[in-house]
Amino acid sequence: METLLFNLIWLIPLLTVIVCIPVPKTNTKLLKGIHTFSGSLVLALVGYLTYFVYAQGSAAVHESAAPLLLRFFTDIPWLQAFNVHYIVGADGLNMFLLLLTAVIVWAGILVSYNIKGNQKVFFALIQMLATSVYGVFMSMDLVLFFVFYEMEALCMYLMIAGYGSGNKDYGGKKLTLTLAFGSSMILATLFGIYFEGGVNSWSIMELSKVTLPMEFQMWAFPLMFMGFAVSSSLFPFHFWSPDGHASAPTAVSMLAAGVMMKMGAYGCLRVAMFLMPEAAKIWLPYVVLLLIFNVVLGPFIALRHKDLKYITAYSSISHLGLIFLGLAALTPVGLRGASLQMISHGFLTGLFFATIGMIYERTHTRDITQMGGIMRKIPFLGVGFVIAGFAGLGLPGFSGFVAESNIFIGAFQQGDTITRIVTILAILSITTTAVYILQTANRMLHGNMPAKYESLTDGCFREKLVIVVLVACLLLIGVFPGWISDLLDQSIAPIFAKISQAAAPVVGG
Amino acid sequence: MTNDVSISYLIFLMPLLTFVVNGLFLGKRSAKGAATFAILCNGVAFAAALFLAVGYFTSGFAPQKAVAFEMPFLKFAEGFVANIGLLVDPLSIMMLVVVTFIAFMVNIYSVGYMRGDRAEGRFFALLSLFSFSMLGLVAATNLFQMFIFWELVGVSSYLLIGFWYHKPSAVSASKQAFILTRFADSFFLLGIVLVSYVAQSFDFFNLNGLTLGAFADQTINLGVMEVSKATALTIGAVLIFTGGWGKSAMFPMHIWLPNAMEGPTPVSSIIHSATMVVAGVYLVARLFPFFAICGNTLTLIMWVGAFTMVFAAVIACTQKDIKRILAYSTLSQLGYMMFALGTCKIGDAVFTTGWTASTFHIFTHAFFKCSLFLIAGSLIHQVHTNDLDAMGGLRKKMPITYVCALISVLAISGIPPFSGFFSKDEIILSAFQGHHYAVFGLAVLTSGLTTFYMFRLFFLAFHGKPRSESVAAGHVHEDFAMTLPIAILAVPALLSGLLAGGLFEHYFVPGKLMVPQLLQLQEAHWIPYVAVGVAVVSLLIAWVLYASPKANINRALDDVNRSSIYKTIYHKFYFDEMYYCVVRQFVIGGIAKVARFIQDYIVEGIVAFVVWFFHALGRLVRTAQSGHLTFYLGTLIVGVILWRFIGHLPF
Amino acid sequence: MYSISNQLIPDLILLALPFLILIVRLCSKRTTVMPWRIANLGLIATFVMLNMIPLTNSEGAFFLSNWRVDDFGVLMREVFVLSGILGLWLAKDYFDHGADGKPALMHITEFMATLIFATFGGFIVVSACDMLTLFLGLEMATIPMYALTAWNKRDQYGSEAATKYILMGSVATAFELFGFSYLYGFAGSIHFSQIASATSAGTSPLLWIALLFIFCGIGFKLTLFPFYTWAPDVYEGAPTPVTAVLSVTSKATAIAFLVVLLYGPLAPVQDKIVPLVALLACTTLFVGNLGALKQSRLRRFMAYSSIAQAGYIMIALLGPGYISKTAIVYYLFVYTVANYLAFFVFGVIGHYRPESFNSLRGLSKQNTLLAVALAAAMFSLAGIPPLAGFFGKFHLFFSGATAGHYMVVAFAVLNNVLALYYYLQVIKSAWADEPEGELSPIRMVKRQRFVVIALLAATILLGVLPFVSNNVFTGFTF
Amino acid sequence: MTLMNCLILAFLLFGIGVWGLIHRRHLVGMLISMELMLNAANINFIAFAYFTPGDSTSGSIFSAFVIAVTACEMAIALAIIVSMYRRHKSLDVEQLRDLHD
Repeated sequence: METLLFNLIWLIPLLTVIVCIPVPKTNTKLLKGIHTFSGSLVLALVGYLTYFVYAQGSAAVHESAAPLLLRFFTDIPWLQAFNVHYIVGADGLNMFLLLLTAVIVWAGILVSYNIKGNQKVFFALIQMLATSVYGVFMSMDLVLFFVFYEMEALCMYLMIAGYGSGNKDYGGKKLTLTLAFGSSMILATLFGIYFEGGVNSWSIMELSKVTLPMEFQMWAFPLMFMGFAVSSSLFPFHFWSPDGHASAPTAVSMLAAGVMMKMGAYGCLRVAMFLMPEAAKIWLPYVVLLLIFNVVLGPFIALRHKDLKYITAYSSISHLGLIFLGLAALTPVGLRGASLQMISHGFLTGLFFATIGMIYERTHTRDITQMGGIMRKIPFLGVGFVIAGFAGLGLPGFSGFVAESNIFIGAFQQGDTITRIVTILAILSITTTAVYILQTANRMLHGNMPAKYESLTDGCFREKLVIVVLVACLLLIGVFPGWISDLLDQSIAPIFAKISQAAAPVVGG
Repeated sequence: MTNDVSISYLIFLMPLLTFVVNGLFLGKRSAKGAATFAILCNGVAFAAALFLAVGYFTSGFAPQKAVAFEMPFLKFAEGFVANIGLLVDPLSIMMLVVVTFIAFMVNIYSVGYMRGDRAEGRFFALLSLFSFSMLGLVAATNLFQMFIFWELVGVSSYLLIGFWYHKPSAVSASKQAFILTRFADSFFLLGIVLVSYVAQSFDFFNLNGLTLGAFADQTINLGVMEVSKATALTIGAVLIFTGGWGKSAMFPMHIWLPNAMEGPTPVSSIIHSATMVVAGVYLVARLFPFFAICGNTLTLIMWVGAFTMVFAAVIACTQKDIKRILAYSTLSQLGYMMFALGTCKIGDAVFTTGWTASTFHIFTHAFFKCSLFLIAGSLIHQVHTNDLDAMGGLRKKMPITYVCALISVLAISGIPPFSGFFSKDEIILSAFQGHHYAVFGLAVLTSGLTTFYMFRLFFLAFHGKPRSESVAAGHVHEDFAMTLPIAILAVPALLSGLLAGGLFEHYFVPGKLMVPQLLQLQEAHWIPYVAVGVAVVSLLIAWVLYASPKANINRALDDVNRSSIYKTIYHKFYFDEMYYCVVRQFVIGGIAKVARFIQDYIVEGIVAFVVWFFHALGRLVRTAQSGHLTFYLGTLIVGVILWRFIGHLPF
Repeated sequence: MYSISNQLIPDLILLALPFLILIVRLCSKRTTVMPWRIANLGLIATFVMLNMIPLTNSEGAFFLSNWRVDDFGVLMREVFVLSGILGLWLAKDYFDHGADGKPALMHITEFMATLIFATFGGFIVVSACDMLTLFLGLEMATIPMYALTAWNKRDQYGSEAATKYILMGSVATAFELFGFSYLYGFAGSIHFSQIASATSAGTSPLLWIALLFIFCGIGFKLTLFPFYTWAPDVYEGAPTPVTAVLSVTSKATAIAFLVVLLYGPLAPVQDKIVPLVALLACTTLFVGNLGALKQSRLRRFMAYSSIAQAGYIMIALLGPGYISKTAIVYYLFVYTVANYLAFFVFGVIGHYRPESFNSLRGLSKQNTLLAVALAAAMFSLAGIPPLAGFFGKFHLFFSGATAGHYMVVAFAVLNNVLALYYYLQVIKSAWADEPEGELSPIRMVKRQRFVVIALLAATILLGVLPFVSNNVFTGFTF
Repeated sequence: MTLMNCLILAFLLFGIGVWGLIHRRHLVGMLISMELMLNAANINFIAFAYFTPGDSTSGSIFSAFVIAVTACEMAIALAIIVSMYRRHKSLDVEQLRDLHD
């Protein structure tokens, strides 16, 4: 029963699109109703399944999915010409990422009520994007995974090009093409994994049981890791994200930064590091070197920007850098921190972009120097933004702190010199994060208010609901991290086991 | 612990409840309801804390340490867990009582002070958030919990300093306070990570029970160098102290505290004088045995404290803003507490006089400094300015306030039998016993300076003729809600030293020390006389300059026709400007600019180049497509020849 | 087998069809309607009959020893017929009214007959068992195309394009024939089976020279680098439906020609040809992608796009026969669908405006269906999942990677980014750009709407529905 | 007369055809050059059929077919060229430059 429901997660959005086809595009009320209902339905579904995973514990684990501890395991042959199967399942990590996605999609639908243009197509595209992200976090077959992974490029460009603002074609193209560049690197290595693995299967579980040849790993791992890292905006492939976010409509920014960017990091962990642990041990210290830009310089760049979305984009870049720091630590605590950061940053950046979108709808500018003192007029949205800011700078009580402390402690356990230095720098750069976040909040919300904003109105119920739910998620993880980290530990254990069993690598293989 | 700990939950829950209820529901609807609810809850919390304290000290269990309750927050490995709990020992109990009491008083006071403010409900909510965070901090059983609440007090401080967010000065002050303490906290966090990595524990019990010997032969890679784990612990200790350095606003990270006076006065009184800023001192006191084993960390702490003490006192002598004077005085007193902890080490041995003295001073200082701030708030509320220029002659208008102010001023000056005398005397004694004669001298000197600037403030505010029209016109009166807590606070300001001294001498010891303890200490019965003598002389000088019939008030308040030294001091040694310069030029104009340059020109440049490159190739292809049929036919021939030679066909 | 098996029925229908419609044209009074209906009926009947032939997974059935009907042949026939039907439907509008600023086409019956002849040329190629049949098939497929290109006699671009096409095409034929003659000299026979035994017995420079010339000749038809130069000009100059047919049927014929040769008589030396194939594939797709980067006219753009697609198809030839053939057939289906979808959208637009990028502006606001269809077609051509194009490319790359050519596959995959760039340019025009001034209205007739929706559905579903690919390809091992 | 002589002849013929194709600017001239190339192939076929043992008839048949197909091709080519001449009033290939990038 639960397995069936689980498979519905990605089907419901698609069905929604089909249901909406006969609805005339002028009847926006009905369209919004259907999509909101569908979003809420999936949210409820994922919420229930997450509870199910939590409540059932390891009882629900499907044995044939070993070594991963998957629930709701489904395996149906799909494209038999190349042994592609429809394999889905979820362990704790997947489940939380799905929950994150469900929340962000739901919020994304709610914040897009006033989008200009053809709403029918826009909501359909959101649902398709949702399908793609759900699919990525569910699928355990590499081809299925890739299909869902690459699907997002299509929806993303159409939404940015059709509904964005500013230099939307440039931003959209930059985003789509850079992501496509990343996924082509992945696709190129996927074939290699299949044929070098020699088990005639694309299943992650099956492939993880073999050790891929070292010569192959040595070139395939960096290619694949960087391919995934592109969508998580690891330096030097981060350049798409500021321009992309800036020109995207609110919901797309939320989905892009909130969930899509996690797909890359998730892929790095689940595919690249899990299947090629030997090469991971050799290459990851060099990846850490790249993080100096993400984690240390990223906040400084945010400091020099005046556009809210640019600031948030660079903030995302630095936060995602921390995910990679956690991954590169190759310790259980670090991996857990990275997973936590994926989830936490999803909610936090969703909140960020949601409030920015709402504020932009009112002020029609994202330039913080043009604003000031609007906290007085829009206290609810302002508080939402400030909370997002605090969560972003790692304030205890919010999820960001839990994740960051895990990452720092985990990364410090890695004795490698480069990792140590970068960890120390990363810890020290929490100050810079505070600087730009406070500067932004102060410029925008505090101080003197220009007269033109006298008529601003605070958020309506729909907007307040979005903010409240996102804040609640941030708080829930931040205050009670115990239960979520237990589930994550359980999910990470097989991955870490594979990594720690990897033979001591010999450079040059 | 025989005491029933269930009541101790109340101490934390009450402020949290206030925050949630006021922040979400009550605050916007009814300011009065919010205030009443806040006072009620804080009163309950205080009662619970008092109950806990009485139970603890009468149970015969004191001064042992115990963990009242503890729950796991995050598990990092087996036995390496970050807990949230309540540590019970004399120090934390004392802090709990002080914090809840001051919070209770300040909440009452705020009813008067914030009356009519647009966002009264929000104020009470945030105030309770602060109380909650501060209580969590002092109750911490481990470094991780301490850091959590350390950050939370930081953010509540930020929110309260910037409470009037439409005032640009308040906004920038709040930002400065947060960022500067955050800067220090980043080192604190690094220290926690480093120390917990080496010691595999966050717990205060474990950290305080460490000995360096066990770590001497292992090494750890710190990136730039390979050091032994023992050295790493020392580095970690200094890093952890850096957190306290910033939070307690020690030189040179002191500038945020005077600027933080932009916030509402009740906030200054609870956060920036009585409780939060002593968190740094509390941290060092809490980890004293750990600091004691870590090389010369304590000496560093002593010098940082001593310098701040003198430095702030000197500046305080010239200021005209009463809240700033009190802020510098707070800095100076924090310096006392800090250096007292640092004096406790002679060679490799330690003694505990300074530790007791320091915690004692936290206790007494909380009352009289809080009282002084509340009084200052009262004055500001009546006179509508912080400036001494517009005060004077308030003695007659505000008699109760005047008396309470006198008590507090005498207390801070260290005149017996007021509370400050006892604790300060001990601190000076500790410096003497630790053979730190230079610091001892500075401490005595500063004691004189303290008396001088406090009485300068006192005389200029209350004595003489009214210098503003509103005072002269008699619009000034005492508000009951504001005067009540002042009056209540005057009692412990007067008596706490006398009454609690025994308690401190009996129970307050830093716990089990892992270094040899010095028990034979030289006695110096003459020290109180010297200190009091210096204080009295300073008092007289202040009287002559500011209150005697011959005093030239205009000259005293003149800050223009002054020597350059006076001006330098008056402008706080230009530290604000230096900070501004560093941040503007170096951070924003330097590093950030370079980072943005890398992004905008190098990264984007490469991207643009790649795009240009492919477009150029595309242009090449399109140029070949010229429309010449002859050329097209030529490509057939070229193709044959081309693939003949590079087609890898085997002939 | 000297009996006419029922597998020949589709071939016979198609062969008879052009003659039939021409006769009807001469006899019937309703000079255009009847032939049109008969042609449609005939093509659909052929398609249905083809679908009824069971895939046997064997050598195939022989007729008179040099007419072979095997699985690959059947499926390729389906591609040809599909392309023919769609081409006819697309062309119909161009006979009803002028488009793209050109006058309307005339003589639809002859047009249809010519088109069906070209389609039959494809049939011959996939049925060939000797070089002569192969050659005749290729010529049969090409010569009608020359005529079709010049169909619009009143358009000077058309005649220029046709001149270029026929001159270069004939030269290519000469190259190819020259190669055939050497191959004949090498093997001493024109029969594939005997050539195969000759190549497996040993090689000589004669064989390689023959191969070089054959590859150059067919490289022209398949628009491989550097023989592609005619394509942009001809595609642009030809009437739009002819461009569509050119980019599908003629390309499919050429690739079928290569498949028949490479996995038939030349199979023993395939591993020695692989480097050349890889080079041809990589250079072609790269150059095609580069050329398409900045275009403003849609047909020229589609020309470069189809050049690049040819390069991608070549990747499949690196792999072993059964995977390669599957991949090529499947990709051609997918490519046909997506390509025609794009051309149908252009056709609708071209009725009222010039066929250029600028005419697409504001399409997403004006007609959602067309905008979505265009986006789907472009993304499918670019190979973005879940559209069919991705699965097609996946087949191709899988075939290449089976033989271990990871680097070639990686190069092709990375080139997808370039491809995506220019396909996005089209989508950008339709979705992001604001129209200049008043938009002329867009109207679709019922047929166009039906075709667009059907092709759109096919583009989306062809890849993901497992029964499509599984039914077609289960046990399709040749 | 040996096989080699025939092959060299055919190759030369082919070369001349190519040279003519590149060199001539007149369309009819180019068609004639092309015809030379096709006939070079024919010579090859005939020569191989004559000199090599085995299937000697198929070469001859092939060349017969080639001649027939070429005739068709030429017919269409000439038709197209005529049609083009009506539009352009010229048979100079240099004039054929309306279609280009």
